[in-house]
Amino acid sequence: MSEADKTGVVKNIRNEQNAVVLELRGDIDMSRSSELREQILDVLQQKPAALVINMTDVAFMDSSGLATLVEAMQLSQRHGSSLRLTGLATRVRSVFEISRLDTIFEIYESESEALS
Amino acid sequence: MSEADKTGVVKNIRNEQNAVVLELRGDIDMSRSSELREQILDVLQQKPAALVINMTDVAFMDSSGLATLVEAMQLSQRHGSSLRLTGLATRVRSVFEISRLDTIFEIYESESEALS
Amino acid sequence: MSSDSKLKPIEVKIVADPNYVSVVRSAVRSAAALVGMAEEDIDSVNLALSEAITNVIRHGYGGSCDEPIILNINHLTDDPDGEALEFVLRDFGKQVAPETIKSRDLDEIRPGGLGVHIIKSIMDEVSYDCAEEKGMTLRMVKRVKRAP
Amino acid sequence: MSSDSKLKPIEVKIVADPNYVSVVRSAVRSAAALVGMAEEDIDSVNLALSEAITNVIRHGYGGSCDEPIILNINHLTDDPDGEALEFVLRDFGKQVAPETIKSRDLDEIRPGGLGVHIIKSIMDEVSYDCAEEKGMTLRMVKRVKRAP
Ligand SMILES: Nc1ncnc2c1ncn2[C@@H]1O[C@H](COP(=O)(O)OP(=O)(O)O)[C@@H](O)[C@H]1O
Ligand SMILES: Nc1ncnc2c1ncn2[C@@H]1O[C@H](COP(=O)(O)OP(=O)(O)O)[C@@H](O)[C@H]1O
Repeated sequence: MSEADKTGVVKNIRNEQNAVVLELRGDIDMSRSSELREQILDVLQQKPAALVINMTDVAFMDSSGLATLVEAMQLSQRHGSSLRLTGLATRVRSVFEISRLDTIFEIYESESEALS
Repeated sequence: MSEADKTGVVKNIRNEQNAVVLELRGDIDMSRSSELREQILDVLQQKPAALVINMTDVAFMDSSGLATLVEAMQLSQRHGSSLRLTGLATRVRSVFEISRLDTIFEIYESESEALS
Repeated sequence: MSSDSKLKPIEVKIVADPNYVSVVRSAVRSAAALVGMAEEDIDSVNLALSEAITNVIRHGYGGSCDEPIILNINHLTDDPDGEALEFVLRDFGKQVAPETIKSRDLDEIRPGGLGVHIIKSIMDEVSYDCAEEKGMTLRMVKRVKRAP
Repeated sequence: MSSDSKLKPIEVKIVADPNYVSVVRSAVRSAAALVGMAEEDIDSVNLALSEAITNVIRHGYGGSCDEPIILNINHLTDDPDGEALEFVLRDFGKQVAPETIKSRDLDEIRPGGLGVHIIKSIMDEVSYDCAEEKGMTLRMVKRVKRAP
């Protein structure tokens, strides 16, 4: 599946000062979590100071998306990168809460807060 | 079903100078066309100079909605009222076009045009 | 889903209740999006299917009831005319001779009588069948044009 | 639909393909909206159902395949605890003893192993059953709280 594909999970990748911003989109479930995993691992290879994952355009995420993010967090810790999440809709945030992972991740209200 | 019901087909009824504006919402199919019919007949009983039907919040309409509008147009002609439509999304307008009724109805780009 | 992979069959079974036409539309929208059908065509397909289901409720079953209506969605990828979605709508109601189901003269302006015309205008293939013991089968095919 | 009328049964049949979970979510969203379930609860129910279907694909069938998964949606209106939606998910894959399906300790931070916990957190009743000749049946009930 090419990145130009409308259904691609990555909407945009941007390099900011000391950080890479990964903008996601669509529903993140079992059909797309492996694509997400590859994309995140790709970015983490570059060992950015911070990886900011912006989920403003993610309407739905289930535990396969969450598993990918937990793995990403553990890997980023090993790489010395800081993983930050932002733009979580209520229904996406609730997946973290139900799984009691909302305090484990660094979750920011806005991308600018996540970048500062 | 009460008018306060979230799924009611009428969003709002407004009296403007010489016209009644009926704002519709939701999908208009077989499950809601009889409710629409009642509401329109109700308004037409008042014999307004013009009845403007604003469909901005109608995402879908099928031929049962269209049948109701054809009936409304014929009744409004008998009452000496002018029936005007506005706010048609592309997919709603296409029902009129496929049925070759787009030239039979008075369709306006905006509510202010429909009212003037 | 990669746009060249095949959509596997889906079946949605409802009863003859007008409220359910919206449930079918939602499922069809998601399924057609998976094969990358252009948004405009998804809208049209949903209109045609709504007309077809409405006709089953109204003419096949004579109104709202607890009898089943089954929609099967198949992804055709071997057709020489190109990829398509096939919709097979099955009911167990009244049978009528397929050749009697036709659209009326559109020049006459009157409410109703537009469903079959709409279905035939939108779908690339339409065939009614009453070969089974009970009810009708309506087969509709829409070729997939991808969003640009 | 008037909010005191009963939703008739709906059945959605797919094959074990992760792409289809979104089709089921769309159908469930429309169906739950018909009974007036609060938006927030529709989101939760869709999350629980996605977890349940994902588990069938992964554990029941051992991956994506052409085997069927059937979801039945029933509207319960006679329950003394109030109106509810019942979701019955049926597969024909591997059978496991229902008591072995449980959530893990959440204190351990690791990827995976959250599906059953999520299903049980969201649904008011959850029961696995392997009484049929093949596969599992997962019955889930969510009480309907209306949007204020
Ligand atoms: N599923 C069906 N079962 C039986 N008869 C049908 C069915 N669909 C359509 N018909 C017949 O075809 C005619 C034309 O249908 P249609 O164009 O939708 O107009 P309308 O439903 O308003 O009469 C109907 O009046 C009916 O006699
Ligand atoms: N439909 C099913 N069929 C068979 N086993 C299942 C099913 N659902 C869950 N299980 C079992 O329950 C365990 C816990 O499931 P879950 O909490 O979703 O975590 P995960 O799927 O990540 O292992 C699974 O590892 C599996 O052994």
